[in-house]
Amino acid sequence: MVLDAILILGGVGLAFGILIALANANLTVWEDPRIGVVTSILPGANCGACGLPGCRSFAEAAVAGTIQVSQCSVATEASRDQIAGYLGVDAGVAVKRVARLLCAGGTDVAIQRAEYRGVATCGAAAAVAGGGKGCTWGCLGLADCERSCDFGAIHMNAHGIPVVDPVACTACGDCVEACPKTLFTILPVDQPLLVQCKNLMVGDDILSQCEVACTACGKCVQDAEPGLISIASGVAVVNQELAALADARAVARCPTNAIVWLSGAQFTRAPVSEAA
Amino acid sequence: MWFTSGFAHGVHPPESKELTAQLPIRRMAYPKEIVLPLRQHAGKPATLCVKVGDRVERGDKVGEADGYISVPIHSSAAGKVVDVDWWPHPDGTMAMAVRILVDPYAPQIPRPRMVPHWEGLSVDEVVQAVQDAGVVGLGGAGFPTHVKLAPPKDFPIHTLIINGAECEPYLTSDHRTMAEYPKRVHFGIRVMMQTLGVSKAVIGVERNKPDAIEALTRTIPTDLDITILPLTVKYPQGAEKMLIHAVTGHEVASGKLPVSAGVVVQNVGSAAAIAEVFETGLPLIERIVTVTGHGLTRPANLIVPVGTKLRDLLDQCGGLTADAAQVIAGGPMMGLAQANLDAPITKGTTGIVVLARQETRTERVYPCIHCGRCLDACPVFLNPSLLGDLARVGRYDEMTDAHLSDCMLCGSCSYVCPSNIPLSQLFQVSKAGLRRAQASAP
Amino acid sequence: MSDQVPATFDDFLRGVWRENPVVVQMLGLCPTLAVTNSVANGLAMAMATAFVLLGSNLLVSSLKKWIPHEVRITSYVLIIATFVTIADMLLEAAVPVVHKQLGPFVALIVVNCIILGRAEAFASRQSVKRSLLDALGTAAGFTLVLVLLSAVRELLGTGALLGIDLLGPRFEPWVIMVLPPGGFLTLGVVMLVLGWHAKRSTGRANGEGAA
Amino acid sequence: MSTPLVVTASPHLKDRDSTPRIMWHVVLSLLPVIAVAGFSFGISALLVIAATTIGALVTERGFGRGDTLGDGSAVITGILLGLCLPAGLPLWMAVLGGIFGVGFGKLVFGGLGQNVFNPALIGRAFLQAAFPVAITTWPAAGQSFWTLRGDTFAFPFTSAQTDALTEATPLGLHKFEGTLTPLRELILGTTGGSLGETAALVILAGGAYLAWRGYLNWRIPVSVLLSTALLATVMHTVDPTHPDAWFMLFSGGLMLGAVYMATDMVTSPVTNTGRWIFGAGIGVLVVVIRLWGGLPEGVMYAILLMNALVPFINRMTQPRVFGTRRRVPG
Amino acid sequence: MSAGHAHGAPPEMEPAPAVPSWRLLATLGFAGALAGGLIVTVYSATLPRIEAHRAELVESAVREVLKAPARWDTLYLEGGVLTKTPSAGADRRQLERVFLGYTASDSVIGAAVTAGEPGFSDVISLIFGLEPTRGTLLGMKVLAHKETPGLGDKIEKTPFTSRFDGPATPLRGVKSAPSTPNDLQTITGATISSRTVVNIINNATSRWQPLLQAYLRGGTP
Amino acid sequence: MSDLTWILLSALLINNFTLTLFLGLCPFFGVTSKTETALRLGTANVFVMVITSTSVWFLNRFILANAPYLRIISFIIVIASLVQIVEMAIKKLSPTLFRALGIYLPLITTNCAIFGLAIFQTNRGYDLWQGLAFAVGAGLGLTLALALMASIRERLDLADVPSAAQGFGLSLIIASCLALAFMGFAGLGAG
Ligand SMILES: Cc1cc2nc3c(=O)[nH]c(=O)nc-3n(C[C@H](O)[C@H](O)[C@H](O)COP(=O)(O)O)c2cc1C
Ligand SMILES: Cc1cc2nc3c(=O)[nH]c(=O)nc-3n(C[C@H](O)[C@H](O)[C@H](O)COP(=O)(O)O)c2cc1C
Ligand SMILES: Cc1cc2nc3c(=O)[nH]c(=O)nc-3n(C[C@H](O)[C@H](O)[C@H](O)COP(=O)(O)O)c2cc1C
Ligand SMILES: Cc1cc2nc3c(=O)[nH]c(=O)nc-3n(C[C@H](O)[C@H](O)[C@H](O)CO)c2cc1C
Ligand code: SF4
Ligand code: SF4
Ligand code: SF4
Ligand code: SF4
Ligand code: FES
Repeated sequence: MVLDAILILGGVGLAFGILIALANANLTVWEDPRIGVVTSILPGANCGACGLPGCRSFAEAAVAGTIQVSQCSVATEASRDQIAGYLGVDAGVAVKRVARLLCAGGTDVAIQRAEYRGVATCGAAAAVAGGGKGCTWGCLGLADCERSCDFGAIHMNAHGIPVVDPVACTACGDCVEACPKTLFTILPVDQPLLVQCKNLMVGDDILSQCEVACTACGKCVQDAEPGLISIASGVAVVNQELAALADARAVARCPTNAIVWLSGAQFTRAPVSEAA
Repeated sequence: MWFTSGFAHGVHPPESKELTAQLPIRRMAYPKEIVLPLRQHAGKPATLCVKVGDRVERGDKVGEADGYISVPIHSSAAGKVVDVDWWPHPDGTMAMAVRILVDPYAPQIPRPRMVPHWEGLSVDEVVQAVQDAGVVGLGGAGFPTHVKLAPPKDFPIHTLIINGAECEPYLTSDHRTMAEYPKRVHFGIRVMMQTLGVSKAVIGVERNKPDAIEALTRTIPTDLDITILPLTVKYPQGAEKMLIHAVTGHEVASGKLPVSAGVVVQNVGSAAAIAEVFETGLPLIERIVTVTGHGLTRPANLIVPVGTKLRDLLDQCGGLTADAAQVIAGGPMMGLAQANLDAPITKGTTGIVVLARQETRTERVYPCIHCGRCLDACPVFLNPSLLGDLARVGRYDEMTDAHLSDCMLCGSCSYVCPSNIPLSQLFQVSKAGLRRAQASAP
Repeated sequence: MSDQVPATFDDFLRGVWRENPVVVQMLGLCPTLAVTNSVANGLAMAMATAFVLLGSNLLVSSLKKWIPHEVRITSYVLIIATFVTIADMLLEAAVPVVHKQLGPFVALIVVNCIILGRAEAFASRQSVKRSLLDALGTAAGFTLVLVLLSAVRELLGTGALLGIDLLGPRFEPWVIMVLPPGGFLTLGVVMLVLGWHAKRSTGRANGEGAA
Repeated sequence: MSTPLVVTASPHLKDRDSTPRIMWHVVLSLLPVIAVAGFSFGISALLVIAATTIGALVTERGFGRGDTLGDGSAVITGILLGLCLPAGLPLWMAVLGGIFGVGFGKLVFGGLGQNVFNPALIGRAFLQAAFPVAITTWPAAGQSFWTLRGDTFAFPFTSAQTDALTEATPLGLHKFEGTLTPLRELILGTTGGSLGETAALVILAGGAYLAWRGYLNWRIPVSVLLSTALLATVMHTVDPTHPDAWFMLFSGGLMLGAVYMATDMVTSPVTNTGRWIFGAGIGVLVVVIRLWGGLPEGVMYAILLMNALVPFINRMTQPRVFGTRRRVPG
Repeated sequence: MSAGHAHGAPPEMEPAPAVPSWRLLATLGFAGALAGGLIVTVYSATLPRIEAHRAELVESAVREVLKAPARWDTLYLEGGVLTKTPSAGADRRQLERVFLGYTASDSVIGAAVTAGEPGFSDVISLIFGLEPTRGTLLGMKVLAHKETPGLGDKIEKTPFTSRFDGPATPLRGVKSAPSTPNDLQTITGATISSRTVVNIINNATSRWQPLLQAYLRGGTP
Repeated sequence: MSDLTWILLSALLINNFTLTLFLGLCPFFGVTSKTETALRLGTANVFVMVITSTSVWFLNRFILANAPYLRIISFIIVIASLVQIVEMAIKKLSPTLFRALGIYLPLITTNCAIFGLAIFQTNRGYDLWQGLAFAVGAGLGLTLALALMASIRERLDLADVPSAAQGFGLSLIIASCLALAFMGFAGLGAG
């Protein structure tokens, strides 16, 4: 009987071995060799848990960069790292940059003209009479940015203004995309001089809408290094190329605190007096 | 008959036109100040051509057309330019506007004829004159009328369709225009037909305006082939594609302009405006506005100088009642709610509707129960239920596949949705989101 | 990650809970649901699987140096199939009734992704000792789920556990629990509870109350 | 004007119908059906309906998102579930059915509007699979109002102890004994069966009212009933031992199912073409299960199976967009 | 892979030096032989017990449905005839068979017949004892079924099984107590399953009874 | 009902491989996020099942008749090798077909529905035609289950599912509901 078994197994094995070898010789098609390598590191469970039909497809997707290696729940962490390392998908991080908000008009300082009803997103409100906010350039406070941030770096504060946690923020730019008022800008975290306003009206008219608006009075322009700050169509703008020249003097005489000298996160209060 | 004069789907909101349907058009008194946004039409905004301190007469240009798809802006009153700055626009944003302090003692007599006589002008000269007169579509979108009078040569036009449907509830300005100035409408049609070189014109009027139909029929010029077509009373009968379907029985292909179907659609107000421009020699500086609603003390149909602030206009109509809740520029189905009554009337403002609190939408939104009412309401046969679900999770690509681009934001779906889902608002936002996504894509 | 890494208790624990083959990795669902209509079946299945798992992990990790890369999967499959055949015969010889109840599912251990998965992901790279611990842990995790599910299903579905009547003669059994929908349902409820628990703990971690 | 202006997106008007209004109208139209059930099966019937409704409401309140009782949908689920159970069912089972239907048939999917399967029927399918005997023990109609039929007050988790007067349903009689109940009895509802089986005319009237108000889509019941009648007639002609269309239409839960359950808009297609297909599918499955299946009645399974196909049907029957020749891909 | 490679390229990343194919074949051959050897060893070890179990199963079933016969013959169906000794070339396992039981005094008790048909959930297979001349039943035992626990599985329990001692074929499934010798009371709540049992027996009887009678007469039917 | 029809219908509806026999659950839960994919996987499955059924029948008939103890090991070798050869052949002959179906083949090899088919077919002693009917029924049944699951999951992608239920938990509940609904087919063609 042992002979039987060995004969049958050997026979069946040999027959199909030869068939496969033949098929291999005659039917193979060239493909990216990295796919084979990645497949070999993958667990080979072909379980489909990644949502793709089998490890090979996963490898193809990983090589093509259409799936994250971490999507394979079966592979050990080490082999995931190994694949990532092999494919070089884990690039290093450059200078730390964070998202900064160009508006400080929370509900405490900026008025709401009308009651907005409808889809509770900034994008929707922006299309309906500017969401009823007095200043139509300002933050609507309906948190599209907070929802768009995959890293949980944005939280709305008590006055309906999004506060970015500079540690958690990865400068991915999702909030820049998400904000219908394009109030976010990505800046180096160590660049402390910021005009927190985008309204284009010149003069004190805007102050009836928002107490911390930039009135384009030009005091900061005079107090800063020449060329660092300019008034462009109704609002003070910091020239980022000269950011190295910035110092806290520029914010001292701003009548509305529209320009600020940051340390860490925005809207943490008191930085102005400290800097002065 | 019914087969050719209507369209499938659509909704029946309460008409509420009885408030103003029988009130003759009156001229309103000049306000103290007018505000003229440089952006009052589709296309490029006009460029400023006055400065603070200038004195302007009625009909003087304050802004020049910037290119072909643009029109000039003219002052609707004599007075002094006091400011040029950002000012609230009825579309909810801020826009550059010229503020003119109206001269209280000026006779408001215009300069002598600023638009040439029509007789003897070549087609090109007519088109140029219409542009110089600042005429834009008065049906709401404010598309420069002269562009539509000069369609590309490769699109032969066979019919001019005049949109007298006025399917929006409450509004009666087109109705009153047709009933009171039928001859002017016919004159406008004559100009347009001649310019377009078409031999056939159809005026589509909803059946709920028998006096307008009667007046137009009574005054029909014998030398022109003009048909007056009564239409089913249904919203949005006045939408271009629905109207074309009602008149010609054809569907304008998805993504195509009406010219592709050989027709041009103009609003009756636009026809009357062209007539008026050539009759009086004055550019477009005033328009007929229905000021109405259950939140308003004295509804009226008024001739209003363009640039009149809403506040002044409403004051002339006795002001708001205690339960007024919403002020809408345009009709209640597609108009824009106003947050700031300092915004001015523009050339495209067909009416001001003040809704009382009990008429406004409730806030509670329920989940979509897939009742399919929106599918039965959508005049372009979309699946708003699916689109709404996709919009909620931001799957714009799939919305494109589901023909979001064909949605004309008519709001029929939102109107019927029992779950109170703001569908058309979601679509408006999605369209914007999609545009942004496409812009940022390589 | 090789022989230098000493075997630790964590090799065992990982499979029991953190990387539980069923509720975390979602592998080997078919046997899990098919045989858990009674504790006896669940246990027998778990034992058979454990046997194959241990055997194949042992063999794979001790032979890993000799197996060329190109034919490793084929070899693993051969090894696994052998152990499955053995388990099948042993079960039939020892407890024919249970063997009959389990039907084809003993043979189906061959294609249970857990086993090939462990062989490939762990045993083919680690020391024999660690592989055994890993196999034990994975088997324990699998057994834990099978016993839990089958206990719930048998108790509610028949009022008994391991055939011993626990809930008394007046108890009305929930027949659904021993039927197919009951299998999906029970595991579904387990996953809902786990999901709810996970949500609650992350909620707490974020300093928010459970909503 | 004292309060600030309201700004909303257009359209600023909204027709009067709202989801709660639709739901409560359905509840209203069910009241006569409940009354007939009470008339036929007495106090037990009302207790069962109350129990399922309480089960449904408690679950909706306990696990739903916020205050959702007001929308009325859970009440409908409770009542309809009660209406497809036998009168003598122990109340604890009825409560369990309500809990299961709303919990696993609705809330896990996200609550109102999101569920794929009809919650009331999921509740019933659960009960039928869990307690197949209890749920097919049909008390006879027409005893005095106060008679308890069966073991209504059985202690939770215990089985029925009392031997009530039972009666096979017309479908059971046909399937297992080969006898046909006369149409008159079927229509008058003097037969055994679930609470809602015995009120065909009242159900039709309620459906007609809702269809007239636009709260249910008439295409679905028409399509279900037509396809059932058609197929039954064909089968009856081929083999006269199969019952005729009238028997098929008026026996079992077909009326309740066609009028109130297949029409649940959440779990039926959104397109009109889809609704015709959906209804026809139900009709065919009902006849197939009744004639060849192991169970005498198939309405519940037919509806649940077609529920599962709804996403598919919706995809295949997207409307043709104005100005195009092709359908929107779902 | 060693720790040194944890983040770099693992060894087999460079086009691996081809393993000679004889090694592949050798490995597989060795694995196969090992597998075959192991399996056969265990097979030989367990075979007696397994065979014993199976035999016992058949034996006890036949014993039960034939009311403890003293001995029985296995009859094979070959070429439409029942025979005790199939032709030499035939594979016995491929042939259908019945068991004919005798008393101690060598008179025929009846035949044990196996049969199966789809029930409520899946095929129900059973064995029953048939007295071939009169066509009465001796007993019935369910061999395999997938019917619902608590409902359909009553077909394998008393009192249902005990009802098959004595009734005459063809059976008639009835819901109430039997009134004729052909009546067999079905199980309330499992009508389908119990009817299937009745049908299986009726169909099998009409097929096997003539064959058995022919065999007993010693000729062809 | 004729034998072959019943075998086919039984494997398709009454004893649906996935919903009542719990076979092929990995793809049922893993590869059902898109209806399109699910349908293709199902089609590939029908194909592999037919191949499996035929080859297993030959194997049983001619090679394993005297060595039943080698069934498991031979089945797995034969199925795995055949699928691999078919995969290569498709890849070579029709890259489009490979894109559509071929990539699912490796996943199918280790799917217990295929192996279960082989074992069931052997245990029940099906002949060649019965085996084919069984394979087609089982394959279509799997396709049906996959397609239903996928279309439902696609719809629920747009639903506001409670976070605790998202993912696997919800899929299991859907499977439970589907299995409940499929109980309606129980007893079809019996009694
Ligand atoms: C030749 C010609 C070109 C046109 N081009 C445009 C165009 O590019 N964009 C546009 O919105 N409307 C264009 N229109 C105008 C449209 O037909 C339509 O009247 C306008 O969009 C306003 O329609 P509404 O009020 O229904 O939105 C054009 C019209 C003509 C006759
Ligand atoms: C939903 C909808 C409803 C409309 N209803 C009317 C209407 O009632 N009357 C009208 O003149 N234009 C209406 N319009 C605008 C027309 O589509 C079209 O732009 C206009 O008739 C063109 O004429 P104009 O350029 O002279 O304004 C509507 C547009 C939409 C999208
Ligand atoms: C979950 C469930 C399981 C069932 N299982 C069986 C079964 O195993 N056998 C059977 O004959 N009927 C079964 N049935 C069918 C019903 O009980 C059927 O109505 C019954 O066979 C009718 O018998 P009766 O007329 O004696 O009540 C089942 C029904 C359900 C809902
Ligand atoms: C016409 C109509 C029929 C309904 N039928 C049912 C039903 O059969 N079962 C049910 O649970 N809910 C029913 N509902 C209520 C509601 O739609 C249901 O609870 C939803 O499925 C919950 O998401 C119905 C509602 C309406 C308007
Ligand atoms: S910053 Fe922009 S996106 Fe964020 S809340 Fe304000 S308006 Fe919305
Ligand atoms: S004025 Fe400036 S700070 Fe204030 S709300 Fe507007 S943009 Fe923001
Ligand atoms: S708003 Fe768009 S989707 Fe809604 S009904 Fe109008 S056209 Fe259709
Ligand atoms: S009308 Fe509203 S509730 Fe009905 S299907 Fe459309 S979106 Fe959903
Ligand atoms: S365990 Fe059955 S398919 Fe994976």
